[in-house]
Amino acid sequence: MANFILYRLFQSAIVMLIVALISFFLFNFVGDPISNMVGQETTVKDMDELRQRLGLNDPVIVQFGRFIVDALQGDFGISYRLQRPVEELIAERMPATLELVFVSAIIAIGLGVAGGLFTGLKRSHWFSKFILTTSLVGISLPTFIIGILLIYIFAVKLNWLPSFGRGEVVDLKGGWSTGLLTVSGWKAIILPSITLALYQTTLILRIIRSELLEVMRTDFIKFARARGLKSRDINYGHALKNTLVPVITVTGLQIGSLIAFSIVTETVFQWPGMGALFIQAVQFADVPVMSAYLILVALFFVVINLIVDLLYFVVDPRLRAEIKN
Amino acid sequence: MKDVSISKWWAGVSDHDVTYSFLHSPVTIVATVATILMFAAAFGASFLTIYTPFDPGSLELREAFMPPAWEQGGNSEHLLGTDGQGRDILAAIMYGTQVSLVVGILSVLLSVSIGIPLGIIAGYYGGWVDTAIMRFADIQLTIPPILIALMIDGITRTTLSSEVHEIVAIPVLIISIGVASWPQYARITRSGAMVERRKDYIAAAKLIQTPTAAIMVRHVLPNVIGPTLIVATIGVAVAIIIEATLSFLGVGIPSTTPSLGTLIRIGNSFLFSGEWWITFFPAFTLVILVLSVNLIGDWLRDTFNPKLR
Amino acid sequence: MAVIDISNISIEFPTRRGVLTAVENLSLSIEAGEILGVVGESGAGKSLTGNAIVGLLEPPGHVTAGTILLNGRDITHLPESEMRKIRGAKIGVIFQDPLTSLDPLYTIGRQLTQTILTHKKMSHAEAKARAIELLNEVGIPAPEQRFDAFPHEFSGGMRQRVVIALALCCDPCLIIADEPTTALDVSVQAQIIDLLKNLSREKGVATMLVTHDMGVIAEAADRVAVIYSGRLAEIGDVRSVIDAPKHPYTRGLMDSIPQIGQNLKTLPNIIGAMPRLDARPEGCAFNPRCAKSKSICRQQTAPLIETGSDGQWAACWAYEGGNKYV
Amino acid sequence: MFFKTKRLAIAGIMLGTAATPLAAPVQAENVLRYANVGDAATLDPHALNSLVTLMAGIQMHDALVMRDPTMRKVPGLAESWENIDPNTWQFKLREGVTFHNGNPFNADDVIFSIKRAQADTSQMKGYVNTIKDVKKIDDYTIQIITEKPNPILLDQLVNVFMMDKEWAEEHDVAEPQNFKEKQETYAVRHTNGTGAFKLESRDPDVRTVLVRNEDWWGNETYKHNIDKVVWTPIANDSTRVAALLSGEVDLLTDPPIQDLNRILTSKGLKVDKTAQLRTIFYGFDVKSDELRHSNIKGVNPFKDSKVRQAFYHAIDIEAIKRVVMRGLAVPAGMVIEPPINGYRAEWDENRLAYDPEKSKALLAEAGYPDGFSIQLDCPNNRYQNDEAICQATVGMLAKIGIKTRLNAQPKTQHFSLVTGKETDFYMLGWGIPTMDSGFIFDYLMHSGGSWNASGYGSPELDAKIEEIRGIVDPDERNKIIGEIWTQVQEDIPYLPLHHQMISWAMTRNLDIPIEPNNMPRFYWANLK
Repeated sequence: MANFILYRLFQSAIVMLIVALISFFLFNFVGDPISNMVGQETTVKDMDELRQRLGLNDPVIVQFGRFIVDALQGDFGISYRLQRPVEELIAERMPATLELVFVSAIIAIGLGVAGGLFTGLKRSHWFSKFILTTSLVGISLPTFIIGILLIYIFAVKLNWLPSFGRGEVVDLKGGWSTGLLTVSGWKAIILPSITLALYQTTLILRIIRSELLEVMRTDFIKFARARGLKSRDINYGHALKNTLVPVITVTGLQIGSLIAFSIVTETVFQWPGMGALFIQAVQFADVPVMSAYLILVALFFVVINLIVDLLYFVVDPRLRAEIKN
Repeated sequence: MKDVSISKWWAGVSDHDVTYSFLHSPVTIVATVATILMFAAAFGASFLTIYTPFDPGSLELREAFMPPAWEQGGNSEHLLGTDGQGRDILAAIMYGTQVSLVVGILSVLLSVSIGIPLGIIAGYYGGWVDTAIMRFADIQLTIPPILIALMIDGITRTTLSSEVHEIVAIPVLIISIGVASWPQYARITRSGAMVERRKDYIAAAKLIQTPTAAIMVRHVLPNVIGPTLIVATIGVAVAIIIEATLSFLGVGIPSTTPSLGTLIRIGNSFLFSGEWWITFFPAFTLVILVLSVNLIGDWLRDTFNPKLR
Repeated sequence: MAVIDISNISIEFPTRRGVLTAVENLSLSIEAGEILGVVGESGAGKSLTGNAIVGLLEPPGHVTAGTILLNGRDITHLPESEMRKIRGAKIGVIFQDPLTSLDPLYTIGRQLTQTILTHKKMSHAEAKARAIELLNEVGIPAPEQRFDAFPHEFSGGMRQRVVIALALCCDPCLIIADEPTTALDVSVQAQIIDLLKNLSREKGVATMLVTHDMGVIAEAADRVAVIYSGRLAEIGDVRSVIDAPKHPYTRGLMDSIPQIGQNLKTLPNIIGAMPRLDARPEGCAFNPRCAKSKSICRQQTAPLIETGSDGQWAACWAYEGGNKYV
Repeated sequence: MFFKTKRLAIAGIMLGTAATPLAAPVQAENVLRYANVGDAATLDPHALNSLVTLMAGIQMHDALVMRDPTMRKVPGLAESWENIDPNTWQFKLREGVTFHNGNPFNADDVIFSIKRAQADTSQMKGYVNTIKDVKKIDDYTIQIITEKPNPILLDQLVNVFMMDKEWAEEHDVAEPQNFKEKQETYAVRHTNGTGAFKLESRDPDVRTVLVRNEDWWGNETYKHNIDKVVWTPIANDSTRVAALLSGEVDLLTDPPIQDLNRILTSKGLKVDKTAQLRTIFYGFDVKSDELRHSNIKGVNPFKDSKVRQAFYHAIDIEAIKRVVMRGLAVPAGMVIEPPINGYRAEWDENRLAYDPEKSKALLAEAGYPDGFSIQLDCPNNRYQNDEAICQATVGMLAKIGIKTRLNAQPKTQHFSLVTGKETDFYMLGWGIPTMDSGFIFDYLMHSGGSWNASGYGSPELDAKIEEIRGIVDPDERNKIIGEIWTQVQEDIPYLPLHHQMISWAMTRNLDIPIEPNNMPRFYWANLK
């Protein structure tokens, strides 16, 4: 077990290293960092000095090493656009994104699992067919259209919910600001989180349904029925549990995607998170922010994948056995 | 549909069953008809409409903001109205759909042409080749395509001048989306190739010293291409959505050759001002297009390979 | 009274090309302590019959005619909630592949106790004791230790023993064993057959042994029913049927009598193959392959006709003069 | 749909860990919720000369001289002033004023602030570059000595905000932030002015909260009832309008003009309009020998005034006004507005007529009967519908055979093209904070003007422009100004489009005077 975790950690470290390398090249070779840093009056001599001082004349491997050390200490340089340390910018916006993703993930998993179970277990119920058709429409609606639609209906027409922003936020200790402690914060998160969750909900719903249909065809479910087990035990004990491994994989990936898709949602809802920061960075070619965001998102993915791996363990005894050997 | 029918694998499936299943799925029929119509309208745009919405010289600013023909102030010359530059919305949608389809299809073709060879190689050889390819695919698969596409676009935007960027924007977008989505095709192909590898006819082919490449192309490929193409159908829908999203975010297709996503972004600023048609019709077209392709993909999957997801 | 008494059941599958009759007018019964072998080619309808008894026909298949009596009680069209209580309790089922019959995510102990507790009112500790006793009974060594093991930790034969234990756990009066040995090694097959035989004898359980392996039948069954294309072709005492098959199809089967372990996928001594359900010929389903086919064979289905005094019956016009089963 | 603006104290609606989670409403507060398209890039009052930065600055800082809602100059931190001699101005400072941190305001702070605005890193140098020295007479009297007589010194001082010397030294911000070199200083996110509002919290691009300064000296003069201002930049047009329509903000100073009708027809909302001191125009590069982006090589067609006239005749300004600007613009024939000294209606109201045929004829005469290709550089987030105007222009030019590639980009990139003088044909808007033509001459007509990307100018013209800087006599000055304009109107280095109109959309219970600088001052506002 410990070996397995170590192995996985090692693998994750390699992934992070690769991402860091990409990010490093992005940072250092896409656009000249010096000309991005200095004004137009700077002389060639000054620029060379600066180059020397920043160590840009060192061998690439040395520079990369320095980049890694800086990154490990959370130092990603200064944003070209906002003239502030990137890590500060990201730290300020991370809570907003993570809270949005958290609420969306709960919605997506909750609705996805419930819908998937219903449609998987009651295949021919009219409501299942309704859910499936709706979910296909859900997949076909781009996130931004859903967002615009929701704003139009619930903010403008009905005036029930705010159309933008996070509402009132409360600063907690440790630099975390939360919108989940105020009424207006909760109101503000409803539309964006639904928008963000919809696509993932349909994906989770469909994967659970198709896994469930597959499991329901297996011999051990037939055998369980032949043993006269209660359908509740069969459905939720045996069938659902056996769908979990693929479902956990997909759900893990989807939660990761939520972070990436929050770029769109944050743009539509003016949600002050990392995604909005990133899209502005792309538009303004703000390379330090882009490379830091890339590393951060990769880190999230790696962590989620590690959690997924550990969950496999909890769920599937065969894996536990495999690793033991 | 059509590309699928080319493959040998199609022949293995009872024609009778497929036709039957198709004819008894009204939704699929409607979706197919809608898709064909949209394809025809998109690629026949230059024959079907007199307007050339993206030739600035042909625009009449004085005809801007005309509502659809059936609304008060509408004009039958502009069936779906005009936008803020006097562009005919219907014509803009036709040309925009063309861009969306081209980007969607070409990027999927690119993904497929990266994914299938790598998948076959991984599945056929196994061992460390397999591990290397699939580990890489796994890593890339964890990062959503939209993020990869955004990154690639961001880099090209930084390195290229705006003039050059405008020219290469569409190819860059196709490459971004294409490169971002190959792993799923590699995965499917690989599992197929692994199954084929163990079959007797492959052993026979090896015995008579058929070159490996020939075995892969002549024997393995035809057997794995079917499922891949089904997934590719849905892939087209996904690619169209990614393109639209990027364009909506303002980092995709430039407004000189707008796609549906660009049209929606442009129209979005008129959402509250009463000129709903500028954003509604492109959005509606996009949704119908994606929905139709998805429905066809779903049907193909259910009919030919119920186990695929 | 027979434990299970099936008379004249038909099982139909409505499809878009019309209704397929998968099993037609089939009757058989099994006494306590008796093993009835049910033999036939793949798709003949033998497994369907077993499924029909426990009410596990896959929709849209359903029983359209006839009755199934379990200890005299009509269970043909019991509602699912009633049927569920019979399954596992009164009727135990064993499937072909022990590798896939067990839920891989639960310990075998958990699966056993779950089944026991579903049907019997007892404490968890009692259920565990019962489960260990069962494991012992089916010949699992060191059952206390193995109780907490997962299915993947057992070999195929051991897993089939666990499956049998699961089928037995509520003292059923009928066991339906659907190809219980097909997926196992030859040496293990014999052990499992012995186990089934002993259980049937000692506990007086009626056993329906579905297989396409004549060797297994010869080894284990008391009586044998031969099914061809959804219809009963011949039924009788195992020795009589093997030694003196009456139906031309059975005869063909016996001529190509296989060794233990050889499957009846094809019958080299009979030309052609079993017809598809939707292309079943008029009259006797076997007539196109039958060397002695007469004109009546091509027009009318033969009823079961008694061919001897020892309860051997065959559905063949060749015995037209004998007692007909109604 | 419209609520009375909620002015519950935030603490009241917080579900915090406090013992009374949903406490009874605390004393009602007047919160003005303001949204605009983009945030101030810095809060350092001397680091950047841009509208939004000035707007942010003016809420928290005072200048010696200020303006009232009618744009008259009124006393600010200076109670009175007099011109002792042509080069010397004496200011009597207001006594008893304190900075937000409690430090007293006095002559040292004034001297410090003006020197700070003159520092190398300051971008407000243009307002103080004629000042040679600032002398302290006593704690509340100073003298400003200029190099030459400066007729517009007071207008310039309006934009120079007073900072606290002690505070600046304490936080190591005695020099302005070097904006170009992306320096990060304490003053970028913190302020300590004497102004009407104190900075409560600042989250760049997200939210800035200002609270009423109860000790402000101007609370008597400007009776406003705003306790708190919550300023949220919302970049997306639709979202910004949606926020106003749904009652989440009270004031937009840059509503998308296509949405004004919809706002007007919404219950509880109103739109105030006024002419803005900003004119939109196109600039031609008339200096380079070859255009950067054109199929014509070896010669610059824009050097030929016939080509410039041809472009002028090709613009259907009425269509742009009606369709793109929804009527909210005044077509212009001059690049300055009526209140500016030097303006003449007969020029402004007599644009070259829309006449594409004449354009073609002129192009043919100039030797381009088949037209040529160019690039139009255009901002896409600076002026009202800037990109749409440029797009419309592309179409109009196409009709006379000019193939135009539109290069629309965010203002940051666009302005660096203009100030870098790397553009052939570009859109620019200009406003004049000093209300005098001299300002625009210095920047746009002088051959060395820092924003003169057209390269327009001649030694004679430069001499005249330099001359008026030192002339105090109005008649003599205006005569030369007239001469300069006559020349400019004839040469057409800039193709005037229109004077922008300002419209502010707000809730009906907000009362705030709209002013032509497009700079809301929240201490003029009242919420009912």
